[in-house]
Amino acid sequence: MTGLLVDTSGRAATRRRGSGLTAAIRRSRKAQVGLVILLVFCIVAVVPGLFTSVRHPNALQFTPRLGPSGEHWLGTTSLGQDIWAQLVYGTRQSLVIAVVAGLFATVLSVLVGVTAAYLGGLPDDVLSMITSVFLVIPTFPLIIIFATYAGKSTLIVVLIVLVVTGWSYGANQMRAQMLSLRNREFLESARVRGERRTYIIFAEALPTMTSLIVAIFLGAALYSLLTAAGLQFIGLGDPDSSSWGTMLYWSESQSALQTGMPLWSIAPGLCVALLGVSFALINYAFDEISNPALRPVRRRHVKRARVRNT
Amino acid sequence: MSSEPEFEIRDLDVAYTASDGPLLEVRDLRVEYATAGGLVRAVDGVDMKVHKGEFVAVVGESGCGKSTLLFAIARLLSPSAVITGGSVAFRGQNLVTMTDKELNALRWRDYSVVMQSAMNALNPVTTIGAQFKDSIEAHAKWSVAQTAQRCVEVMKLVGIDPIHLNSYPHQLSGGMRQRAMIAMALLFTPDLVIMDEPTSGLDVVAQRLLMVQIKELQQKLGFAVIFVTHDMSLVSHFSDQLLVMYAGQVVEIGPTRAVFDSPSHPYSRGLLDAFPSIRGPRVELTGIAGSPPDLSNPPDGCRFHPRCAFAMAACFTEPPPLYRVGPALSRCHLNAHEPAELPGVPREHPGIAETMRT
Amino acid sequence: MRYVVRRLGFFALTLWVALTLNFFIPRFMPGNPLDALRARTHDRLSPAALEQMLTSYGFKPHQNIFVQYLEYLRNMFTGHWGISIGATLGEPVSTIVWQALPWTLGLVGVTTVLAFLLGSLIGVVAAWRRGGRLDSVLPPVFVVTSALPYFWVGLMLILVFSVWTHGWLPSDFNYDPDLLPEFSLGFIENVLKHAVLPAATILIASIGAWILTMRNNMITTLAEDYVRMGRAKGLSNSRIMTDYAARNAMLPNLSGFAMSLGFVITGSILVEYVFNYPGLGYQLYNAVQNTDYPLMQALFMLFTVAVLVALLVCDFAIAWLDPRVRATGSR
Amino acid sequence: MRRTKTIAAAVVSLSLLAAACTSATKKATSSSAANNPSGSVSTQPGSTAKASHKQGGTVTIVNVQGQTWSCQFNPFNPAVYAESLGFVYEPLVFVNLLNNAAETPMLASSYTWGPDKKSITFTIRDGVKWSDGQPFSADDVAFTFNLMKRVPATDLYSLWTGAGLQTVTATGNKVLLSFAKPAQPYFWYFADQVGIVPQHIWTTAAVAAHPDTWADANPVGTGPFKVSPCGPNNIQYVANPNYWQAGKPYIQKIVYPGYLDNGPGNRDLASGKGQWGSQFIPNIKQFYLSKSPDNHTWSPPVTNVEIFPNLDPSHPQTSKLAVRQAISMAIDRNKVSQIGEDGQQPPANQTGIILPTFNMYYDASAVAAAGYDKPNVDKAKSLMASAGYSPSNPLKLTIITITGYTDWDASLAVIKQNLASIGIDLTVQDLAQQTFNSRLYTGDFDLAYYGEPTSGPSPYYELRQILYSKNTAPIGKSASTNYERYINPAVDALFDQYPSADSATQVSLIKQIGQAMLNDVPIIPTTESVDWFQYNTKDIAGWPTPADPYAQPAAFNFPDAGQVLLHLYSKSAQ
Repeated sequence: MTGLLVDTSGRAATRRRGSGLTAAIRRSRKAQVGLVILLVFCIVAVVPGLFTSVRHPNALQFTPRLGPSGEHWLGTTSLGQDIWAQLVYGTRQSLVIAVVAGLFATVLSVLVGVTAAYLGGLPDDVLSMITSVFLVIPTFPLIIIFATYAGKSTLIVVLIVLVVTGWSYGANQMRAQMLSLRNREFLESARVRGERRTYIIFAEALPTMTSLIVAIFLGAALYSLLTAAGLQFIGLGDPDSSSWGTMLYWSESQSALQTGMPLWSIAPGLCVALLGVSFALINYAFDEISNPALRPVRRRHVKRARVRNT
Repeated sequence: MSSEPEFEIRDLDVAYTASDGPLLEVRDLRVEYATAGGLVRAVDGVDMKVHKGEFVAVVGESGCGKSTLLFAIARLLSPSAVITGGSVAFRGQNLVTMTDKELNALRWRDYSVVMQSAMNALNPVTTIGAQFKDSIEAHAKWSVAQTAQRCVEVMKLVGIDPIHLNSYPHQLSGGMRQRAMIAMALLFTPDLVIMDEPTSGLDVVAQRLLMVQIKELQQKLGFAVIFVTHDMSLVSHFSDQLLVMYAGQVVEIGPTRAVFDSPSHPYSRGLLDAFPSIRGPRVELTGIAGSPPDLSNPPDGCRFHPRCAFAMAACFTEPPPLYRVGPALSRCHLNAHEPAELPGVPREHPGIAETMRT
Repeated sequence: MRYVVRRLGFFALTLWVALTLNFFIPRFMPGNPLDALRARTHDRLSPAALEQMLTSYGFKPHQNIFVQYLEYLRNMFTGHWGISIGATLGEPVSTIVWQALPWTLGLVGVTTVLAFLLGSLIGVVAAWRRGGRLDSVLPPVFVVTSALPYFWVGLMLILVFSVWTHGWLPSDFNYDPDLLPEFSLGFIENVLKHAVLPAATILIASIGAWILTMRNNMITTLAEDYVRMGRAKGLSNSRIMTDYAARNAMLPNLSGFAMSLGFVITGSILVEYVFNYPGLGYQLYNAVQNTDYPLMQALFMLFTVAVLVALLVCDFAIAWLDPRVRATGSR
Repeated sequence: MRRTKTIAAAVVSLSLLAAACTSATKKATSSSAANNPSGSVSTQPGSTAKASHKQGGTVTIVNVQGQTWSCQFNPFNPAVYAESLGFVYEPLVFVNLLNNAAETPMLASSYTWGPDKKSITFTIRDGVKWSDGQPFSADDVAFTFNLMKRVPATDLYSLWTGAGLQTVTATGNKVLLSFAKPAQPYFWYFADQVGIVPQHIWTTAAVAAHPDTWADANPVGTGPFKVSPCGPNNIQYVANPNYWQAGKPYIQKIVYPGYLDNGPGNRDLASGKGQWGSQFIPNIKQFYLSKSPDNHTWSPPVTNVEIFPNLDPSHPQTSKLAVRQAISMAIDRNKVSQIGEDGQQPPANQTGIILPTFNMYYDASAVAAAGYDKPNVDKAKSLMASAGYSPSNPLKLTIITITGYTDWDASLAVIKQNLASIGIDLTVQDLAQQTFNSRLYTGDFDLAYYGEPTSGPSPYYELRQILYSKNTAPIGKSASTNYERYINPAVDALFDQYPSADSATQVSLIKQIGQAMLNDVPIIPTTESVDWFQYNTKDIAGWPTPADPYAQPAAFNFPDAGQVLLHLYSKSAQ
């Protein structure tokens, strides 16, 4: 889940409002590609019915082990389910997990990070200590243990696990960022103006960190997506649910790869990857936005030799 | 002056080459940035001369292209900026057409650079001494002893305890860092030291002290200085020539005193008004409303006319040339009575300009 | 000094939190080793006998949990990790650990560090050749790879290099089961062959992030005045790239590396799982599935310690590279 | 039984499960201890192996462990005894479940029941040596049984506590076991399941201190093979030169890799790298059989997989007979078998009698009369209606099962559909093994899907576990095996008569119990779990087949594996 690593070196430097972002997105091809992918998945998640005639993707209603055909674009599983349909219906849960878990994790990161940095002193020590502890404890073993014993891993359990284990990275960044902003003149002036702390934090400081917060969200979403898929893949999800991870779990347990049904595990994995990529692309674009130095440079071929010294 | 034999030899040959013509001659220099918004011409046909031992000040608001000009001259532009025309003749050799290899032969030995805010200009993870040493090693094969000795010398020169050679940048005060930078720039006592607002970030008193010191060193070692600042008052007592830049162009150039006493360009006047007294608190440019134009599409006619109190019809359409005003040159229609003839400086180089864009 | 104390305190705290969580979570969740064993023996063996057996193996459910906890903490540190009471009933935990450790270190450890160093190097070069061919191709590619799920990359590699090519490369185990461990060329070759796919998986899935972050740090650093100063001083490119740019750009990457180790372990567990690679990750997974408290505890502690040690190494590296840290101890 | 790697334990349980079934059906007609006081038996051990063969050859066993080998062989350690019993340690008598109870005398050349089957005397075989050369004697046998008394942890079948074993004494070459009550049902436990260990080793200080936890890394037994060497990835057995059956084993070497997952194991089977398979292969036709004409499979059924309805009054719906009957009638067991179990596990029947294995106990007419011979949706609907439910007003039920038992998940998907049609809205709840167990044991469920694993020489063993009221417990308490909480004195009585009854009576008793299953529907069998077995005949011959089922075929059956190994021989070596 190192996809989480987002570069923030440039972010500290920029003070940018949300509006600037949209403008910048329009300029970044990466961001556009990412957004398009994301959009497509969102549509599929909202109205899966549009993309397949199958209504009960998990029902065993077809001949098992059919190859791809006009009937079943990706063939059927060894249990007689339409793989394409499962893929379509699986989108929703995977997306929800990523977004919701990502969202909550981000909120937590922002709260902890900003508070720590802004209050400073003991609260800061305590909070950042907690943060780093959560950061370095190898979470996945914990997740396995937790998810295993939490009995049936409902969506909720998975979400909780993801949020609890996913917030620390962002909190760390928020704190660092906030610290760097703390003594910026515009905050100073706000302080001089005698604004309330909360006002300063939310009205003055946070907006300047939009790009970082977005990045943290994308990072957390990516982490949630991948981790959830991993959990479901090793059977700690709910085998009845329709999600890509669950599909992977079934295909693996039915040895799809070995029994000549590779599509069964290629397709859902590919979707996870695509969604992940869309997050990563958007995130990367944000790096470029908040840190202009990163933008691709159009090399201009100037033949120095032709500049004659007349 | 150093007791090193090398220096005497070098100084001789410098004296020799310098005897014919200026030390540095910039001709119609053009620099463009490739930005998302398109091409920005940050330096647009600048001409200037620097003679041996001369102190030339370049002033202007931030964003008027003076730093770019500086880096263009020193060939230190960042990738997105490109020299699209003109020449920079240093002791007769055109720096613009030089390869990095050829440049590295001149750099630091013959001309060095002092940047603003030494905190950023010094490598934070190595000691001052180390940074001195690598500059020496890059250009000379000295024994360890010689190297060490030279480092100590220059530190003494700028009045810092050589002990600080072992210090890291973050361990020095702002003033000391700037001095250290200058010390580093003098390692080879070059003919030309290019200074980009070296005093910025220091309080007014420290600024004065540093200026005085620079001036002393210059007189003592005889190197020429190009000194960029946005604070006109700072250089008034130190520079021989004053070059006022606006929107990537030279708007006024002439002997410092002359320009100060009777600034012939409204912009120069504005700059002067901006600094009523040297010790007084820095205030916004009361003299001139508004801010420099967006260089991606500069105004037609005189680039200053949108902010100019004296703008007249011609200013809106007719880009003014440089007019001679007494000892100075001014790019303003107000001075239209006598056109300038700065010998050997063509107004335009369409031919070159063409080739630049291919 | 204060810095060192803080760090040590932090390490101690982290370890304690980890160990505590690891002790209580399983115990406050349903199920216990006896039930697990009963299920595994499908109730045909007398529960009494089985409980007896677990007890002889050191399972004391009736003891006060707090006493158990203290004992557990002591045992963790004194290395008395007890005996497996899971699927490997009766096998000393230390044996299992020592059998698995080298494989995990050799595969996950080496590959992770390799990925980091290689990635950073590529990142440096890409940034240095800004706008060059390398730099225009790399970022998009690695944005993609950095978003791939480890286990899926593994599956795909298996599909391509093992299934479709009829076992061209082995897709599981650390070496062929019918071989006996020995210091022979054949054996080592076999081990390497088995490591290719899992290693490739970790490399592919993790290197992208390092390349990107390093490239970005590097680019930001290249815009710094001191790099321009290096050029002004007429230093050689290699000198500027290493001493001026890379060395500074490396710092944030190092801390990033330290921060992300937890995630790296996550990936590696899945990789061991996918490739049935009998390392710590695989063992931990089984331990959890079999309510094997002793094994679970030892392994989890090891993982935490591993991360902390790595963190410590990164700290040292950073302190070594960055005088500001050495001085103030805070970055 | 788990098809996925996801729980190693499940694989172990797989072996234990089948191990539980390695015992013979005694037919009244066969020469059985029951009506033949002077014990059985064909004097030629391994009776079915007619010709003798030259020695040589290697067999590779593919039987997923999900764990690396711990290289312990303590026959009392349930995690490892499947690798030592039959290979290294041998029982007194081998009883064959699959071949009309043929008994093969092993370490006991014969036995005699005492009056009321309250005691039994084994005559110990002469000329048997331990693999370390020491002579084997009746004392070793007595020692082994008395060890179980001294160290309760080793009394895995609670012979001393449950079966009422009171004394075990050796005199000369005879060993006498005396019990407090008729012990015939326990015969296969103490004669077939217990491996005899060498006194001279198990009395050494180190071992005597903790015989239950002793690793026994280099087991010394009387069996046909010795361990040499064992590593985490592989156990290698070599023929025991001192083996008491002259000229045997024919196979000289066994390679037993510790497969962590079905995938690689199945691949090795398909490629012929492994010849003896004992695990599920999905899509076996395409994946295994089609790969070579030498690949064969034969997986005989052994026990039931069933739905446990909670009969406790606290669960009004499932304790309602009509509902249970409706469920049993609605389920299309063939489809469950086909889709859920890939057709590799046959459908079960409501009597809970495993077919064809226990054919003689099965009363087809009774089943037909009760209307359970085929799915009957209409009848089921009317039953549901009588209970007040209909597809429009469905009964909501939740069934718990174990995460990762993907075949069960699939089976339940079918059952869910079946039940939907009669107005039961079934929710499948996958639980982690641990959670599932505790909820099953304590009766915290409406319906539970589970494979009751324990079998025995007759349906008596499995049915008794499920139905005998002494095996249950109040809700909240842990029930040993009667999870559905079935309490029926009449049925208890039938079970109580069984031990002392003669074979004919035993058959009728079982039939009556089967009838009770039809009447009360205490549990709802769906499929019959089998003994996974695939074998490759390219070089190795002598495999058990439907025609010659001389032992249970899967490698995880002990001591049957030993029997198979005594029959196998290498064609190339001949």
